[in-house]
Order: sequence, then C-alpha cells, then structure tokens
Amino acid sequence: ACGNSDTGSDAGDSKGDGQIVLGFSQVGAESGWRTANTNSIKESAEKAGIKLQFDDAQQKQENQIKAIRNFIQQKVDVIAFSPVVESGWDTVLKEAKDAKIPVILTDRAVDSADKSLYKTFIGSDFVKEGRLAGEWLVEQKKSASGPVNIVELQGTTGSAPANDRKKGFAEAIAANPNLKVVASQSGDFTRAGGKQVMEQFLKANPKIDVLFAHNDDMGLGALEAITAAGKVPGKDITIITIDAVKDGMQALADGKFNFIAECSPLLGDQLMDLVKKVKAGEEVPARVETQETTFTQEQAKAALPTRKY
Amino acid sequence: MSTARTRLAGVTGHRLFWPLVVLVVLLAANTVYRPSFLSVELKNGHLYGSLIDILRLSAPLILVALGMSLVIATGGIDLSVGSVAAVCGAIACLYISEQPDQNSLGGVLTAVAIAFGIALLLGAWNGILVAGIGIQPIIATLILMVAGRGLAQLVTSGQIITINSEPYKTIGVGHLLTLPFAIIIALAVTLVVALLTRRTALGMIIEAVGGNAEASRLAGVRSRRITFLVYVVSAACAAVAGFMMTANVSSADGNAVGLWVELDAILAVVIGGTSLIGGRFYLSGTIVGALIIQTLTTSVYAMNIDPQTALLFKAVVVIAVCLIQAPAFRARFRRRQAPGVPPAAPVEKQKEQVPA
Amino acid sequence: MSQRHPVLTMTAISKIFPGVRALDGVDFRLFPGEVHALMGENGAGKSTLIKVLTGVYGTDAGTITLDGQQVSFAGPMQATAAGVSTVYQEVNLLPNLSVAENIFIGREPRRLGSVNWREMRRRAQQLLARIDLHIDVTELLGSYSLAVQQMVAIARAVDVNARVLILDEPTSSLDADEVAQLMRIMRQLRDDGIAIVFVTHFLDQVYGIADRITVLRNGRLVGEYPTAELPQIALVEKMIGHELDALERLDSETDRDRAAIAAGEPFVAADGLGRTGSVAPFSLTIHAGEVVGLAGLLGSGRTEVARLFFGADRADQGRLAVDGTPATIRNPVTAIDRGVAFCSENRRTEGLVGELSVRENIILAMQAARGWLRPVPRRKQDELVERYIKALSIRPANPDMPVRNLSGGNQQKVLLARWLITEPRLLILDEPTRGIDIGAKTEIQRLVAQLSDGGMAVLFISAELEEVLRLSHKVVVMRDRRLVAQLDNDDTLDADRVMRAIASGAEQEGLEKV
Amino acid sequence: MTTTPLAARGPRAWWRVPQRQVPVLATLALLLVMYGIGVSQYRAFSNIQVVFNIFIDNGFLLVVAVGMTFVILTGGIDLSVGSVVAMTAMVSASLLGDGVHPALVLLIALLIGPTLGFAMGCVIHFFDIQPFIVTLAGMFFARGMCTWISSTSIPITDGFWTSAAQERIRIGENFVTVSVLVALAVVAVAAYTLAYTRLGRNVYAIGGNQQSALLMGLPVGRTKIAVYTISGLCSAIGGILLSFYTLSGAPLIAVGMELDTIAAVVIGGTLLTGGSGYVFGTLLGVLVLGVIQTLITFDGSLSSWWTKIVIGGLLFAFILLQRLVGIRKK
Ligand SMILES: Nc1ncnc2c1ncn2[C@@H]1O[C@H](COP(=O)(O)OP(=O)(O)OP(=O)(O)O)[C@@H](O)[C@H]1O
Ligand SMILES: Nc1ncnc2c1ncn2[C@@H]1O[C@H](COP(=O)(O)OP(=O)(O)OP(=O)(O)O)[C@@H](O)[C@H]1O
Ligand SMILES: [Mg+2]
Ligand SMILES: [Mg+2]
Repeated sequence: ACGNSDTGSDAGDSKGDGQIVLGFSQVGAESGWRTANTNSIKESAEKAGIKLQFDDAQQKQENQIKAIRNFIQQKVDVIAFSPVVESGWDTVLKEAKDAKIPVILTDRAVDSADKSLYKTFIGSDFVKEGRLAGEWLVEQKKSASGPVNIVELQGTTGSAPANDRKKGFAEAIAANPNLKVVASQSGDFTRAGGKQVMEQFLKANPKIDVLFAHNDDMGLGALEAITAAGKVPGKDITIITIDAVKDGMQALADGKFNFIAECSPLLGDQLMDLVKKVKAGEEVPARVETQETTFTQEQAKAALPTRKY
Repeated sequence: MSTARTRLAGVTGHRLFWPLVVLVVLLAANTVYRPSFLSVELKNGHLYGSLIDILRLSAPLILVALGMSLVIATGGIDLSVGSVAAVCGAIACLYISEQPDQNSLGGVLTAVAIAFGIALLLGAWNGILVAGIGIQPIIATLILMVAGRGLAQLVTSGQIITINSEPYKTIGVGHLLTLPFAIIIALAVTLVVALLTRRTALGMIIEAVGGNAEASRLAGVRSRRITFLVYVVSAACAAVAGFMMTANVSSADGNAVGLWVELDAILAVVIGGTSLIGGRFYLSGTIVGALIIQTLTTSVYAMNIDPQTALLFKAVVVIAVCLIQAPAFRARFRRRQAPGVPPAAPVEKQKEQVPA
Repeated sequence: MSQRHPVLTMTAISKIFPGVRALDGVDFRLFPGEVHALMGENGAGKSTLIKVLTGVYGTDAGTITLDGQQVSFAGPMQATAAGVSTVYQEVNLLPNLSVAENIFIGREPRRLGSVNWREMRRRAQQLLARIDLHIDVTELLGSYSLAVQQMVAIARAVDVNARVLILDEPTSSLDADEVAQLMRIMRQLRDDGIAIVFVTHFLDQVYGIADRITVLRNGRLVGEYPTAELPQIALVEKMIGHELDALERLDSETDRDRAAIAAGEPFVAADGLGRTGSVAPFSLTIHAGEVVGLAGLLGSGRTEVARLFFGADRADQGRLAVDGTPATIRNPVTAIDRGVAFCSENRRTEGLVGELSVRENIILAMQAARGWLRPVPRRKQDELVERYIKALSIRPANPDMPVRNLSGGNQQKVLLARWLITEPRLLILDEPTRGIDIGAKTEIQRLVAQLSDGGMAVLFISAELEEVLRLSHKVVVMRDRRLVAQLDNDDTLDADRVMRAIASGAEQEGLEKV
Repeated sequence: MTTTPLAARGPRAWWRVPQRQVPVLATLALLLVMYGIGVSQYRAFSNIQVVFNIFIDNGFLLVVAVGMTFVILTGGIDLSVGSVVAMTAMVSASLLGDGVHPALVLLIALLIGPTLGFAMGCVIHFFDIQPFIVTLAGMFFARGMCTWISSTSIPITDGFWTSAAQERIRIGENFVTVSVLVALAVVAVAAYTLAYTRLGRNVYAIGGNQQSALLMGLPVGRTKIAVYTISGLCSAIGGILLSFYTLSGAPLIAVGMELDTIAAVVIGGTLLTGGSGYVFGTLLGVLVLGVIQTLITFDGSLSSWWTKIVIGGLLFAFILLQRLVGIRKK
C-alpha cells in the first residue's frame, strides 16, 4: 500500500485495514457435497469478515501446490486447503512455514511426518463414518441366522474417503461372521457409476441383502438399478450410505434408503473460528472434527425440512 | 472348394470382420465367467439382461461417436463432446426441475428443444473456430472442453440437479417394443446420419474435404461450410447423448456427465476403421467400435475386475483390436500365398531383345 | 560394347498390386556411361519398375544385381547408400524445409557432429548456380513453384556420388531452358561414367540424349533397343502396341476462322485484373470457341492468371465480365457457377483426392455444383465415368480404384475428366499434358480442338511451346508476372517469335503491345 | 541466355523476420502483454519470484512438452505422457519406500519411460497403427500400472529426493529449484538436437511429408521410433521432477496432463500436422498456461466453474490474438 493505491484487489493491499486474508485452495467441484463445502466456507468467511482468496484446483495436486505458492507470494495471513491426496506436501508447506504463514487442513489429512508444518486439521473422520454404518448394520442383523450378502459401492479408487470408509465398515461388520461382503467395486462416487455397477451386481449375485455405498450419489444411482431389476429398495435390499445430502435424505425419508452416516460439508464456521485463533496466535487443538450424526428413516423425516444442502 | 475359400477370404477380409470377432470374444469371455451373461428374460414387458444393458449404455457412446466420425472424416477432432453433453443435459434438467409439473410432456419437449438449440450454438462455435478462424481442431475444441465443463457446473450451480420426470426418464431408461428406448433413438439417429451421408452426396463430399481440402475447394466444394457443419452435427449428437446420460440417472451432474467420453468416442471411431487423418469414414465400424468399448466397460463390472486391472485390460484389448486389423501386422503372420490377381493376358508379341 | 558389364540388371521382375499386375517378368539392363530411356504409356509400369529397384516396393518375383552382386534394398536409404540415386515422379521433397536443406538432408555438412548451416547454404547456392537457378536457398521450398521444386530435386539427386542416377519424368514441369540445362548436366554425368535411367514422354528429349531405349507395355517388356536403330515412329508403335494411324497431325484441325471467333462478344473479359504481390494488372479477353495459349518461363505468373479467372485467388484490382455482364468471382464456387473450370497443374496437392476412387474424383466437381442434397444418380455416374475412362483411356479402367494408386499420367486424365463432365464454357487447363504419354497427349490436344470447335473457350497453359502454338488462336506471353504480349496465331507466328517475346518483352518485334 | 525471373528476389533484409518464426514471436509478444496485465492488476504479481514460481511449478510440464514437441513435429501424437509421468513417480516412490538406493531408483525410473516409448514407437512404425491409438493404449497401460503399484499415494522420505526437492538455488532475493535447471537443460538440449543434428532434421522431414522423406532415403522408421522414445524419456524425467515436486507418487496424479502438454505445444506455434515448430515456442506455450493459471489464483474470487470458463476464455483470447497477429504479419 505504498503509493501504488490504484492497484486492484490485491490481497496485500487490504492488510492495512486489519482484515484477515485467508487463502483457500479447494479440491474442485466434483460433487454436490464439495460445492456445499465451498459455499459454506465462502458464506462463513463473509460473515466473519475474513477476506477469502479462493482457488479451485480441479482435482489436481499440482494446481494446489501452485496455488499455495501464489498465496505465499500474495502474503495472505492464513492458508487453508483440502488436500487432493495425502502425500507430497512437505516442500510447499515448508515454504509456507518459512514465510511464517500458518496452514490449516480441511476435510482431508496429509501424511507429513513433520506435524509442525500445519497448525490443525478440521474435517470428518471417514473411518468413523464407515464404522457407524457398519455398526448400525450389525445391530440390525444381529438376529440373522443365515449369511447376509453385502455388496459395496466404493468411491474413487485410492481416495481417502473410499479407503477409510471401506476400512471402518469392514472393522465394524467383522463383529458378525454372518455378514459378508460378496462384491465390492468402485462406482467413482457418481450416480451413473453407481447404477452401472449395481446393475452388474444384481445380475451376478442372485441374493443381495445389503448395499453399502460410500456416498449418497452412488446409492441413488443404485436405486434405479434395483428398481429396474424388479426389487424394492429399502425392503428387499437394505441400503446404507454416507453423506446425507438432500437427495439422499429424501430417499431415506421415502423409505428407499435405510440408514445414512452424515458427513457434513458445513465446516465454514468452525474453520473461520480456527483462522481467527491461529492468526491471533492462540493455541488450537491438533484435530477438530466437524459436528456429524447419523440418520435413520424416522430421523430423516424429521430433519429434512430444515436441511441446508 | 476354391470358391469356398475365396468366400471365406471375402468374409475375413471384410472391414468389420475383426472388430466383430473381438466383440464376440469379449462376450464369450463374459459367458465363460458367468454363464447367465447372455441370458435375456422378459420382465414387466421389458427385455432384461446384461446384453440389453450393454445396448442401452452404449447408446450415448454410439451417438457421440457418430458425430465424431464425421468430424474425424474431415481431418478434425472434437474434444468438446463430453462437455457439450454435460451442458445440454444440465440445461434440460434445470428447465424441467423448474417446471411446476415435471411430468408434463410439453415441458420436457421444451426443455429438450432449448438444450438442443444451445448444442447447435456450441457446435457452431467450434465450427467457426475451426472453419472460420482456422484454429487447429484439437485446440479449438479444447477451449470448449474446458469452458464447457464450467458452463455445465454454472448451470447446475455445482450441485446435482435431480428431477422426477417420467417423460424425460424415458429417454434414458424407457422401453419401446420391449427394447430400451435409448438404443432405438441411437439407431434412429444412426439411420438418419447414414441416410444423410450415404444417400445424398454429403458423405462423399465430407470425405473429399477430409482427403484434400484444397483440392476440394478448387473442385467447387464449399469446404469451410462442410467443416462447419460437421462440428454442429457432432454437438447435436453429443446433446442427445447428454439427454440419455442424464435421463439414465434422472439427474444432471455437471462434473460427471460425459467425462472422458471423447476418448472413448475417438477410440470407437478408430476401432471401426476410420483413419484419424481424415478421408474415408465408416459408420457401421463406428457402431461396432462403440459396442466393443461398452462391452469392455460392462465386462469390467460384470467380471468384478478391480479398477486397477481394468485399465490394463482395456489397453490390451485396444491394442489387440488394432493389431489384428492392421494389414502390416497380418501380413507378417500370414504365410505367403499368391494374391488373387487377374491372370496375365496372353503375350501378344514375342519379347525383343537387342544385344547390348 | 558387348564385353562391358552392366552395372545393373533386373531379371524377370514381377510386381502385383491388389487387382493389378503392374510388372510381369520384366528384364532391364543398364550400362555405365549410358543414358537409358525407359519408355511406355501411362501405367505401363515405369515408375513401378523404378520403385521396385530402389526398394520402395518389394518384388513378387525376380532378381536385381548391382555390380554383379545380387541386391534387395529395403528402401531408398539403402539404395542411395549403394550408389543408386533417384528422382521419383512427382516432386517428392519437403515443402516445410528450406531449399538448402532439401538438397542436403540426410547428408548435411557437419562440423563437430552438428549440422553446419552456413556451409550447407553456401554449397546449396553453388550447386543451384551450376544449374542456373538463383533463388534464396533459405526460403521454404514450398513457397516456390513446382518447376523450381523439380530443379531442386534434380540438384539433390545429382549431387550425391552415385553410379546410377534415375530420373522419373524430371522434365515434365520444366520449360525449354531448364530442360536444356538438365540435358547438359546429364551429358556431363554420363561422360563421367554414371549410368542414367531417364523416363520421359518427350520423344525429342529421348532422341536428343538417350543411348538406348527400353519399352514397357502393360507391365511387360516389349524390348530393348539402341536409340539409333529405333526410328521415332517405330518407338511409338511399340509403346502403344499398334500401328500409328491414329496419330496424324492436328494442324488442319486448328485452322479455323479466327476473325469469326473474335467478332462476337467475348465470353470473359478481364480489365486491369490483378492481385498485389502476385500478378500485375492485365487485360485479356477470351471468346467462346477460342483457345488462348499462355506462354512464359516458369514462375512468370501463368498459373496466377489462371487462378484469378477461377477465383482460386481473389483479385484485388480490376474488373471481370462474363458474357458481357460484370461478374465478381470471389471463389471457385462462383466461378463454376458462371461456367468456368480449372484443371490445376499440381494434381497431387490441388487436384485429386487420393483416398477417393476414380469415380468419386471424376464426379466431384459436378456433384459440388449440384449441392450435396442432389446426388448424381448412380446410373448417370456409371455412364459418365465409363464414357470418360474410355475416351481418355484411363487405365486400369476400374472406376472404384483409389485414384492414389493410378499412375501419374492416368491421374492427370482423371482430373481432366472431372472438368469435362461439368461441360464448362471456359476451360482453364494448366499444364494438362504434363506427364501424359504421347498417345494420350494427342488425344487431349484433339479434345481441346474439338471442344473449342463446339464453342468452348479454353485458356491453355503449357510449357511446351509447340503445343501452345498448335492449339491456340491467340498466344499471350507472360514475363515477370506481367502480361507482356498478345500475339495472334497467324501464319507469321512461330516459336522463335514467341521465344523472343518471352525473352525480351514485346518491343523489338513491334508486336501488339499491351 | 536470359536469366530466369526467379533470380529477381534479392537477398533478404536483415530485419525481416523469417516467415517461420512469426507465430513464435507473436506468442512471445502476447505472453508479455498478458504478464503486463497481471502486473498492472495485482501488485504482488510483479515479484520476480512469481515468474520463478511459474518455472518451478511448470518445470515437469515443460520437460514433458519438449518430448511432445518431437512427436508432434513428426505429425504424431503421444497421449501416454501423463500416465507415464505418474508411473515414473509411482515407481520411484515405491522403490524408494522399499529402501532401494536412490541412484538405482533414478536409473530404473529413467529407463521405464523410454522403454515404453520405444515399444509404442515400434508398434506405430512396424504395424502402421495410428499413434493416437497406440499411445492411448500406452496411457491406459501406464495408468493401470500406477494403480497396480498402489492405489494410494506413497510419500517419499529419501534424503536425496528431499534435498533435490527442497534445495533452493538463490538468485538474489529469489530462488529457483533443481527442477527448473533440469527443465531448462532439457530445453537447451532439445533445441540443439532439433536444429543441429541429423535426428532433429529428420524429425522435421517426416513431419513435412513422410512419404517424401522415405523416398529421399531418410531413416523414417528409426526416427519415428526415436521420437516416441524421446517422448518417453522426457516423460520419465518429467515424472522424476514431479516426484521432486510433490515428494510422493500418487496413482491419479497428472491425469489429463497430455492435453495440457498438447495445448502448450500448439500454443507455442507448432503445427499438429507436423513439420513446423520450435522448442522455444513450446517453452512459451508452457509459460502461457502458467501465467493464465497464476492470474486466476491471484484473482481469488472465481468460483470453481468460473475458473474453468475463464481458463477457456483466456485460452480463446490468446489463440485468437495469436492468429490475428500471425495473419497481419503475413
Ligand atoms: N500402390 C499401388 N497400388 C495399386 N496399384 C498401383 C500402385 N502403384 C501403381 N499401381 C498400378 O501399377 C500400374 C503401373 O503404374 P506406374 O506408376 O508404374 O506407371 P508409369 O509407367 O509410371 O505411368 P506414368 O507414365 O503415367 O507415370 C498402374 O496400372 C497403376 O495403377
Ligand atoms: N523471382 C522469383 N523468385 C523466387 N520464386 C519465384 C519468383 N517468381 C516466382 N516465383 C515462384 O513461382 C511461383 C509463381 O509461378 P507460377 O506458378 O505463377 O508461374 P507459372 O508461369 O505458372 O510457372 P510454372 O511453369 O511453374 O507453372 C510462385 O509460387 C513463386 O513462389
Ligand atoms: Mg510414372
Ligand atoms: Mg504454373
């Protein structure tokens, strides 16, 4: 802000008035969940009076690293980002640290050995989500005498949510040897993928009792395949999903789904809190979990009218 | 016996022979894995079974690949088809979702018409860039490939628009005469394109432009107009494919609809025997190519192949199809035999040789 | 002479393409220090023989010995390495590289392993100077005319240390000067002991330089003769396979009433037509039934004039009237609409669509004019295509063969057929007889005379002055991209006068100055 | 005899830019304009480090694009580059994870890409199959190998790799990384190869007209196989640079990179039909993409979809101007 007053909306310029500048690099806009996440962050930033430098990485780690470098150049106050993948952040995080810019991870973790590279992590526990789904199933089927055949629609291969949800679910259902995953295949987190995979599951496995989908969208796609096969979703096949986006909640309320473990994208307010604290140099917990719950059909009916996304 | 052999040679020499063999092999492999793969039953008056799924799911790819064939025939390429499909699907779904009665046929038709109109505009945009401004097709369409995805998400505001419209759903999962409606649309469009190109002179003119644009121009062909036209047709085909993809799941996901379909379409076209250099194109080959690719995808799901191996599997099949089709490859593995040549005419005059 | 050993022998060579027996047991011998003419009609198999020799195609039967050793080249690279240097029919160079590089690529002068550009330029300039070609060797080859490219190709082939030099129709796009240059070089090389295979359709060139002649017909060897023992007439008879009665002279046919033709309204009249950087403004009229010949050295701008009439390039000055009414010819489509047809000189890049069949290439212009919605009915196609295949004796007479697989001369005929079926009112022929055998050439000349008798206007461009003189009613001379003289083709006009006009403009002779 | 009119053209004036270089110069001018716009809009843009960051962030892309330039110059295309980059990074990461010596890892990683490229080149040449298809299969293959090695990302903790990644080469106030130097070296070597070696000239020749090149006795097959091998090598180098950059190997990294690379090459003025273009142009093409992306990050107010639309729009504006400038000069 020295003599160069007509330079536009540069982040550096606004520092004079004490407004906090947050550089945020989002994974992309690959799903409705992600968009809700982005919107929540944008709204909360506005509410909290934080200036947001938003960048969309379009699902590419390279882009995120570039964005973080540029944030450093712009001398933002805090950097936050949802890492596309777990590994490979050390170099750029070191640069941020050298520039004395604190970093907050959102939604997904990184595997850096050096924990001092970031201040804190805020997001969901994917393993827990999988476990909650599994535990509910174990509870439901505890009286089942014969084998219960489960098919699993995985998320994008290798992605953290897919790996963790699969892991958590498997851990939970290990409690009952009757519960058996007979087929597990990636549906890429999309409805079309979910539908196409489910179609083949249905043809290959004459008896499917339970469907566990790693997100609502795949579950919704699978619904169509199940209906087309002449089965009744929610009755002939028990459907468990994760996320609780609006369409999923609707299906749950309609009795087509049986259970959803929530994975909330609405972490904007919590994030802005953290940003302020970090900026002020306050101590923050190393890990903040988003407030999440689970829904059964009845709970869904009750919650639906007030759902934000 | 020799006629039988020549007839056999005629069959194996046919352009479609090897692609069809590959298709059959793929189906056979599936049947070995799961004998019920080929079974088709009648459920609620619809045919039901993996084969039917393949047909239904290949419909959008067939459409996109048809348009792509024409573009490739002119020596171009259209990378934007996936994005165009996404934009059009999104617009149609958005319009329908805003209707008070989503099941009204009029509303759905209007939605489809609006989206189709947009597709024509997008195609015209590509056409102008390529034919009018002279930008290399791969870059010209790359622009819309990138920006189109953004447009689709802009339309859906980054959300998935879910609709509940029976008429629209019909496009993707409906049935007509027990067959999936989608495949009937694809066949109808194929028929129209085939008639337009092969019953009129359009096909030949497209091939002339692709073979040698300057020579065609000097022969009085309006090369630019033809080039422009194929991009519009390609976008139109992509739009219909977009309707099918979104109708299939009754929702529009600006990010996922038609993702990477351009690669599959190009693959289908090339497997079908059309050269990327331009010139001759073969619609029937394209359709077989599309069926091969969809069968491959379905096989991966049906045989529960994990996604890691799936890509390796695809690589192997693609190379195999292209190798056995390549004359150079076959020549190496065929024992030398006298090619069928008209017998030499009787020598008219004795050779004269004058000593050196 | 009989004790000498041939440097090259080819024995019982056969080559079969799908559906065509291009070579059938052909023998060929070549001695050091001779120019050996390889003669035959279009499609006789001359180019194929050469390509088999240099390994572009594999043989189906037969052996090749070079210097007494049996060889079988895997490709031109090996052939060149073994001392067989070739200029193939149709210029086969790289338009995207500079002239200098086209001459030296593959054997660039190098210094410390890296290409020495300066040296390459210098040597290229030197080499081209030897054949009297003074061009900027750093320019892209593609920016020069076909003739220049042909000369560059020859320069490239001549420069290597070869024992066998093969020239497949090197003179087809050259004018008299260049041909003379080439002959001079060939003699010099022959005297150095190099064996030269020379393919051409120009009999005078053969008799001017060849020591020996081998004749092919329909893929078979007819015979091998010392030039001195084979009179021209006999040669032609051997090539075409029957008596020469069909080839009587055309002179009488062009004796038509010039005044009568010129009396009427001109079909096209150009008034100050021109294009900056391409042709200086010129005025020219062509009447119905008139043949106007365009003469000039290579690069004199004849092709450019033709392209302006056809709208292939857009004129930026002057006016054009067709049938007495002003016409704006913006592009080929409007030109064709007004009845103009243009048979371009470079058939490979501007004429034919190689992938398409003979049939499709022939009907392309007609189809384009009708619009794609109204396809030419199959029956009509068959009839037209068959008629012209016969009339121009296109071989093989298979309408469904890709035109790319036709021999050079036959391709030219296909191009001509394309325009003839559109029944134009003005036919522009840019080097229509290039690479065409003597029988077909006469055929085309007769056709031109016939067409103009029938009222068609013809603009005829040819490097062969005699041909121009024989056919045209009026000869227009170009020089340095401007029209310098228009000469009525009366009894007083002969090649000498035209040459003088070409060389020095119109002044001296007091010719009709433009 | 009179001299032919062909002699008429005099020597070229020294200031006249050769036709062939017009597109590259147009690109350079436009790039500078674009950079100027960035500087005038965002103050931090004028930091030298921003420019260096563009090089740091696009070093691997540059190397891969150089390889692609060779392929495109012959009129071919190589779609496998993105996957080969990822595969190289994955192989390095997993071998390092297994405790293999970094020198050996480097060697192996540098061999895989060229081997695959060589194989693809052979199939393309000997069986005359279109490069698009062969390299697409190569792309599937390499990507499949990535996920086969591991379906999740593998971190790299090896000392050599980390120091190569984090070493900062100071230039005054600012710094570049090892990758930048490697990338620039690759550009220099490639430019030399194309301009001053027979291989390089043969590459142009094949792009001009493969048939003619064959008839002129040039080693067409060898050259074609060589360019795909070179492209494979560049992808391998790019893969290693990427593994420096991210210090990990991830199976889904560099997805769609082939399109970025092709775009960079074409924006740099190389014709997809082959035979015309320069490595320097490719460098400019990569910088153009880098500047576009930096502009967007600096803006920081675009939503995800507007980002894509704006990238498309800038690409369009750039290519349109490039054409207009190019035509004007002609
Ligand atoms: N690649 C090919 N495929 C099929 N047929 C071919 C091919 N090349 C040549 N032919 C055929 O072989 C025959 C001989 O052709 P060739 O080019 O040798 O004739 P030519 O004597 O050189 O004629 P011209 O004087 O017209 O150049 C022709 O009938 C031609 O159609
Ligand atoms: N002085 C010159 N220097 C270099 N190139 C020239 C010169 N004059 C003409 N040319 C080249 O020659 C071509 C123009 O020749 P054009 O084809 O009009 O002549 P033409 O009389 O038809 O010759 P041709 O006998 O080759 O058909 C141009 O493309 C140009 O590149
Ligand atoms: Mg020939
Ligand atoms: Mg000319």
